[in-house]
Amino acid sequence: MVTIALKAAFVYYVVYWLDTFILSWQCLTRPIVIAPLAGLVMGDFHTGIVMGAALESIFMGISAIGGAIPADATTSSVIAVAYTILTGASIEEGLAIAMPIGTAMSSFGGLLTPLWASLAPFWEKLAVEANPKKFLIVNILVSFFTMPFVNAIVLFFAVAYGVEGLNSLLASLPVWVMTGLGAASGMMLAVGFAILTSMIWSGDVAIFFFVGYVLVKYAGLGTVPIAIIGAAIAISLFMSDKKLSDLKTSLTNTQVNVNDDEEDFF
Amino acid sequence: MVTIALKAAFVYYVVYWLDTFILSWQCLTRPIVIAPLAGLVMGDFHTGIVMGAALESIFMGISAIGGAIPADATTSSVIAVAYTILTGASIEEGLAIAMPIGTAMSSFGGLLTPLWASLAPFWEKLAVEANPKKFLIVNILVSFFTMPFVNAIVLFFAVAYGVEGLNSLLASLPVWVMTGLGAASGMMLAVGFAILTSMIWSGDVAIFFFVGYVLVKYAGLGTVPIAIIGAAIAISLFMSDKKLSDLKTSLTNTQVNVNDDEEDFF
Amino acid sequence: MVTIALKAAFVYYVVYWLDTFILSWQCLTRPIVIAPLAGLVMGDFHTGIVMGAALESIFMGISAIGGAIPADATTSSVIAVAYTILTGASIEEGLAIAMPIGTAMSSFGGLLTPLWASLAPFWEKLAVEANPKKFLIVNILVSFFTMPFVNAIVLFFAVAYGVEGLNSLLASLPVWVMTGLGAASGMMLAVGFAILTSMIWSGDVAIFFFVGYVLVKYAGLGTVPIAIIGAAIAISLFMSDKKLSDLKTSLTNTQVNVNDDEEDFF
Amino acid sequence: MAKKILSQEENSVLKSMFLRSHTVFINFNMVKMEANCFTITMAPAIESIYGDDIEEKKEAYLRHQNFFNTHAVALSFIAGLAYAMEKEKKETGAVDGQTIESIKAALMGPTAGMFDSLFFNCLRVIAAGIGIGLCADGNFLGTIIFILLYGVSQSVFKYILINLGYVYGTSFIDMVFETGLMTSLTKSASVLGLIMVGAMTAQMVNVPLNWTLTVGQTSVVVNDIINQIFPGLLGVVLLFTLVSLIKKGKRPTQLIFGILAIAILGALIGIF
Amino acid sequence: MAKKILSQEENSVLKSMFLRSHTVFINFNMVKMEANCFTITMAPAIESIYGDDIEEKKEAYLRHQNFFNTHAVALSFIAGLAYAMEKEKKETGAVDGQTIESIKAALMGPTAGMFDSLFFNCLRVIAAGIGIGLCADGNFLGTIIFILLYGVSQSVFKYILINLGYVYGTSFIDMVFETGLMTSLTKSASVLGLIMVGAMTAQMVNVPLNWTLTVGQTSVVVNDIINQIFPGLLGVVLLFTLVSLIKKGKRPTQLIFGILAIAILGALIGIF
Amino acid sequence: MAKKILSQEENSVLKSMFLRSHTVFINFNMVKMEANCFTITMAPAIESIYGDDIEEKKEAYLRHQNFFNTHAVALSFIAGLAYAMEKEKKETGAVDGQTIESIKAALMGPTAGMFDSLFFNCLRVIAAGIGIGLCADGNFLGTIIFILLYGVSQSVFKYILINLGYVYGTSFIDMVFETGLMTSLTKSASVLGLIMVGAMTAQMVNVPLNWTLTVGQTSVVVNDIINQIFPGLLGVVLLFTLVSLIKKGKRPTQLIFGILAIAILGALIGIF
Ligand SMILES: OC[C@H]1O[C@H](O)[C@@H](O)[C@@H](O)[C@@H]1O
Ligand SMILES: OC[C@H]1O[C@H](O)[C@@H](O)[C@@H](O)[C@@H]1O
Ligand SMILES: OC[C@H]1O[C@H](O)[C@@H](O)[C@@H](O)[C@@H]1O
Repeated sequence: MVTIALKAAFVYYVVYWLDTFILSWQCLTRPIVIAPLAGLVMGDFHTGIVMGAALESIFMGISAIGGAIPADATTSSVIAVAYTILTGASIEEGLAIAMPIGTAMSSFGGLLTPLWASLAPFWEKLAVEANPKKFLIVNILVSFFTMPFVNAIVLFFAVAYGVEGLNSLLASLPVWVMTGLGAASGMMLAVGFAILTSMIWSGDVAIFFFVGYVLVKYAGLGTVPIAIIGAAIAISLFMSDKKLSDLKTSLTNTQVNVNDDEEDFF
Repeated sequence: MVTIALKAAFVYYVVYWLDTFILSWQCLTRPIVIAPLAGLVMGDFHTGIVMGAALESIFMGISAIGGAIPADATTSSVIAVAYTILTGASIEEGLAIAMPIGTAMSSFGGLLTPLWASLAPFWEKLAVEANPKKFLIVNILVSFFTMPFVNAIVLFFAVAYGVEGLNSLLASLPVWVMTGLGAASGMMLAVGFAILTSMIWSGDVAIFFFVGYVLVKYAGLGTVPIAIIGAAIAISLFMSDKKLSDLKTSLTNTQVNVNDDEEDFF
Repeated sequence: MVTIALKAAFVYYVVYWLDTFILSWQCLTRPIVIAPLAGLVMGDFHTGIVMGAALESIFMGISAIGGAIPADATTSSVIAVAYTILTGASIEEGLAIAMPIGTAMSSFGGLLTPLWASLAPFWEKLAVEANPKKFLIVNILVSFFTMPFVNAIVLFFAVAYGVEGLNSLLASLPVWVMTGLGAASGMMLAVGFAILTSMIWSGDVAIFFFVGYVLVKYAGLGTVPIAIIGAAIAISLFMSDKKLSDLKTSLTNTQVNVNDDEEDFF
Repeated sequence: MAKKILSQEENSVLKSMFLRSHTVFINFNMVKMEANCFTITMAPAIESIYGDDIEEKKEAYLRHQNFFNTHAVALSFIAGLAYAMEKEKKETGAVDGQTIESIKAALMGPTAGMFDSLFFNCLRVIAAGIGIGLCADGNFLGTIIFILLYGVSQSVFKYILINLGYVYGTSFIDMVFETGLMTSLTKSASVLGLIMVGAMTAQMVNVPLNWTLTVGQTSVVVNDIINQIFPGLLGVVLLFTLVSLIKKGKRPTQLIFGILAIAILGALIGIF
Repeated sequence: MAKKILSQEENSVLKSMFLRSHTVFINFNMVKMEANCFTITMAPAIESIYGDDIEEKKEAYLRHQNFFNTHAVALSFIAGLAYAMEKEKKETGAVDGQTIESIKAALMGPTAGMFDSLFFNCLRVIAAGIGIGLCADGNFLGTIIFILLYGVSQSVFKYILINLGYVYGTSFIDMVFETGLMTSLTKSASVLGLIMVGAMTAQMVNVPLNWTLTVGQTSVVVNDIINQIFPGLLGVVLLFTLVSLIKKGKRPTQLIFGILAIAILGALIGIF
Repeated sequence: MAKKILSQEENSVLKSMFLRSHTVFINFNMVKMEANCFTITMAPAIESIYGDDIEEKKEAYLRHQNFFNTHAVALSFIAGLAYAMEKEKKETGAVDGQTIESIKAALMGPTAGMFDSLFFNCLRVIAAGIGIGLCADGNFLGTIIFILLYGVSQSVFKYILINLGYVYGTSFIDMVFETGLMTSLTKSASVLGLIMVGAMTAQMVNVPLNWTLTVGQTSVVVNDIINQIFPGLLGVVLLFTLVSLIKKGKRPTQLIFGILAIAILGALIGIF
């Protein structure tokens, strides 16, 4: 049991970590890739492949756009495969536990969100050192111990000591801690936008911040139409300035010519 | 009965009239203020206070924003208190009649709307006399005989001769008079806007009237987002003019310099 | 039977064709006009008039705005009258068949849509010849053989050989032909817009095409509010250019004056 | 835009305006709504600014007799601003009447929305909640607390905002004047004003035509047809008819009684 | 913009145009819709203006063979306006072809909406209502009244509006020309025209892809995916493909038959 | 805007950037999201451009440590563009840091929407569909095909787009510079950037106040009242509080821990 748990945690950890560096995002961590690999490592390749097909179907529709992930497809795939191989349960039984585990894992992941967020200033400091090699290396080193690491540990315990353990762990935290962490994540986004705003803000165009704002909140538009309308505004302003600068150029030239003429005249 | 009715009318009249001059709007006329006072005058302060609490709860949600008042909280509070004290009915019975009376009173108030509206030109004439003292005094004098006065009379009869009297009074008017008066109020608003429009209208920006119009009628926006979008437009136009005037200034200065140079040259 | 069918086809043909040239569109072809005329020609004026009233009521609500016609009121009116006169059926029975026939006829008309569309280049070529007399005459000649002609033939067969014939004719075409023709009509519209676009397109204002586009697709506005908003934009741009040109004029004049002064000076 | 130190006269004008600004609903009517209060509130400012210039005073009074409507507390802010603008108009000629109109028109709608929810829907409900608790036990303190929390605090905000409007307005106008862009400001203010008047017309003006045309066997709801052409078309037509009548010199009296007559006549013949 | 007194030639051109403008639906098709009628209506104007200048005439005819669609009565107004603009183009060079295009494009959509509801949905329904009442009793007068109320009155409006379009158009263009702002007008008209073409493309162009991609055990409705990227993306792509083909000199014939072929082929292989 | 022939150095920088751009999710967090990847991706460009100028390098690194979020493939395009802009900034001074910021901010939202549906919702689903079919039969080829169709092809697109962003960006900026309109470009880019930041703030920032004020017998949901005044007002207030703290020199660390503390404290006393 512990061996299988170790193997499960290991394959999860390696694949998830690799996904950050090669190919492109959310490719290796999809059930259809990781489940076969987990099966291979745990000694039942065939079960891994077949479960990979089923798990991919289950998690295909659950999209992870814009930073929010409703259920963690990767951990639950590994656990489901491990469970099936471990208990000799049928594939169907294995699949049945995938979704509840995925949801639990993803809400556990949500718990840690403020932790990673709190690293933001550290990264900024590091970046400003203007030492790109160091920045890259520290990023890689830290990436060893973030999400995949924490998840791998949880995954190990989950496989070794059962799903109940996981649930009771979450339940042992006071409710207000979880609520507070949840509230923090929506507010922390404002820090990034605030830095951005403070860089491009200027009094005479400030109102446009609110134009974008009300187009979302009152007119219910999304970013694509707003970008188009915004581009039209920006282009119009630019073109109007261009006309002004053309006029300036032409008038200045005229003046010079006037002077030239006068000089010729004398 | 008639004494109580007189007292009720009196307390209503004084408090409503005062509300126009001190503190701020719709404070003294709220049930929680007027009901205790009515109780006090009619000799049962405690009943007034307790009914004030209940009446305030009933009328709290009925808002009077934008000039339309669905039910008249003030008159019905006074009538309800008077009725309870008068008939020795239970407070519950007193409360039961409050809402129907409030609705009747407010539809009666609506009847008179065009009458007050028809005074508008009189006020304008008076204002143009540029005699502020006279304007203030006439306003105060007229305010003696408007809404609170009329309502006080109705209230007197309602308490003295019952609610049925009020209803039959309303019913005795031909329907088309009420309909016509109702129709007039929506149209009279156009007079105020027309004066406003004729003052700020000018051909080259006229289209913006319709921009505001369609943003309400077709895009379903309210005044806040429209004000923000409008401000963005106004600021952009202003800034573009500013650039033009800056250019003009800079070019004029250059010219002057050119001339200066030439003068130096000779 | 064949005589009546001929007469029906004839009256339909003449009236529909005339409608293209006199009075105004969709006047003579309305049931209330064509049904009495059909009755007259087929020998039962009264039935024609009465059925005209009923048919007009039926088809009144079916609007034909923007180029799409859900049911063909004209053909079905003629057929319904012919059927009633021919079979001695009651007026009610005659009316009963009007709507299904109208729908069939209009979907048959839809079939031919791409055919007429394919003539577009021919017309363009003809127009560019700059021979207006020829253009008019060819138009008239072709109009003899388009919609009303085809419909008259169908109408003839429908009356002569029954509605089943019409249905089976449509059914005999492979489904994909009808689907393809249907698909083509929505796409062919793009040709007209493309010509228009290529004429008024220019890089610096191109974005406004998409402004119009998103106001329809995302903000759900119709052409009226968009035209008003667009007019506001166009007027603002124009006014800003006007200010620029005024400035230019005033500056140029100043310069001339400066020179004039100088010349005076010498 | 440095904070201005107010002169004694300015202070006393503002104080008097503050007191007068309580009469928000004095002779309130559907044509001009809060115009009477606005005139009364502006009187000390107008008198102090225009002194003996009777013509300018008349114009100013007429200006502030126009349709006005917003929340009672917001009215004070706008009045403070209007004071600043009138002063600028007289002293530097930098602002004209149209700008003042436009800015007033632009501010009504949004401030109404914000202040109504802030004071009427929020502060009032809280104050009443506390008061009700006490009154239900027969304790008159509930009433007193309600008056303090709601009425008195609204008065305090009025006082703060009328000063804020004046100071902020003055410094804004100074800035514009220094850059010599007053005409541009007027035009821009007109644009914003017109947008808001258009929006308010769309929201508030209503010609409740209720006329079903029945000819033969069919009936047409005329208003539906008209609104299909352009929603609220009748209201727009009414407005511009009135505008053109005003430009032709018709007095508001005539317009109002005309409307009243038409409305009642219309109701009599059954089209309203 | 003073009212112009029309010369005899102008009057006779307008009269001829009025008569011709009745052919709204002559050889109507989905590509150009009412273009043939517009060409026919413009012919007297073009002949009168350009006389023997065959090149300019060709251009003008081509211009008025473009896609056109609005209500029959509104068409007359726009034709009157186009006459005024063509005249200005020839006589003063103040207007160019693109401006004429843009203004036509800008006016189609809104006039269609307004006139459709005014005439087709309102006047027609009223006229039919009256007519039906009489016809139901077997009285042919119902038909005649319908023709008078609906058909004849539309004709009358066409007559009035074609003149209005011409007179109003001329003075507007004169004004612009005097101030030497023609390029600006062209650009502004293009902006409005493009907005309207964009809007009409969004409303009318439709690529009815009906293709479900089934691979393995999943199936994807391709059109849904595409519309998620940008609603109506295929229509936009089609439009700009056509625009670039036109710029490369492809003739409309080729485009139309290309589309027809693709549509039928697509239907055959099951993607439409 | 002619196509530029890239120098060898440019090519090698772009190649290195391409490889680094795969780390989209490295140390991803809710404050800066993909900023670390963006910094890592920009490093070769920054090093190549600014060489020994340590101050400018610091600024550049800080600039590309800002909040960033879009789809993995779109990130490459924006990085290519940012490379072009940084180069222009150094070589000609034509672009400044604020312009770069604004353009990045303006591009995030729309590219996220488009690329998410293109790659994540479309290509991925198709690739998975094919893979599932094979895997269901126990065939590992399904997995390999999925990786090729989805992962590898995304990489290929990243490669193409990073180059496209660089080439297109350079020539655009050259054009602007020649006409001497850089300030105008900056201002226009700021306008677009601010609109997008406003839009994204509206969509994403959320202060989940969950506070019901119960006084006496009534209870008020505070957040409802606040949103009535201006929807999402608390988020806007939070944002501008942060902006002013940043302008006062507060470090992001402090802001983040401050928010964390307030959130947990708030949850403890029950207002979240
Ligand atoms: O929406 C843009 C982007 O947001 C986050 O970064 C993630 O959810 C990505 O998957 C997504 O592409
Ligand atoms: O909505 C603004 C304003 O409108 C009217 O004047 C009244 O209903 C006020 O109570 C309200 O504050
Ligand atoms: O909508 C404008 C116009 O479109 C098409 O040309 C036809 O349906 C007409 O009946 C209609 O008036």
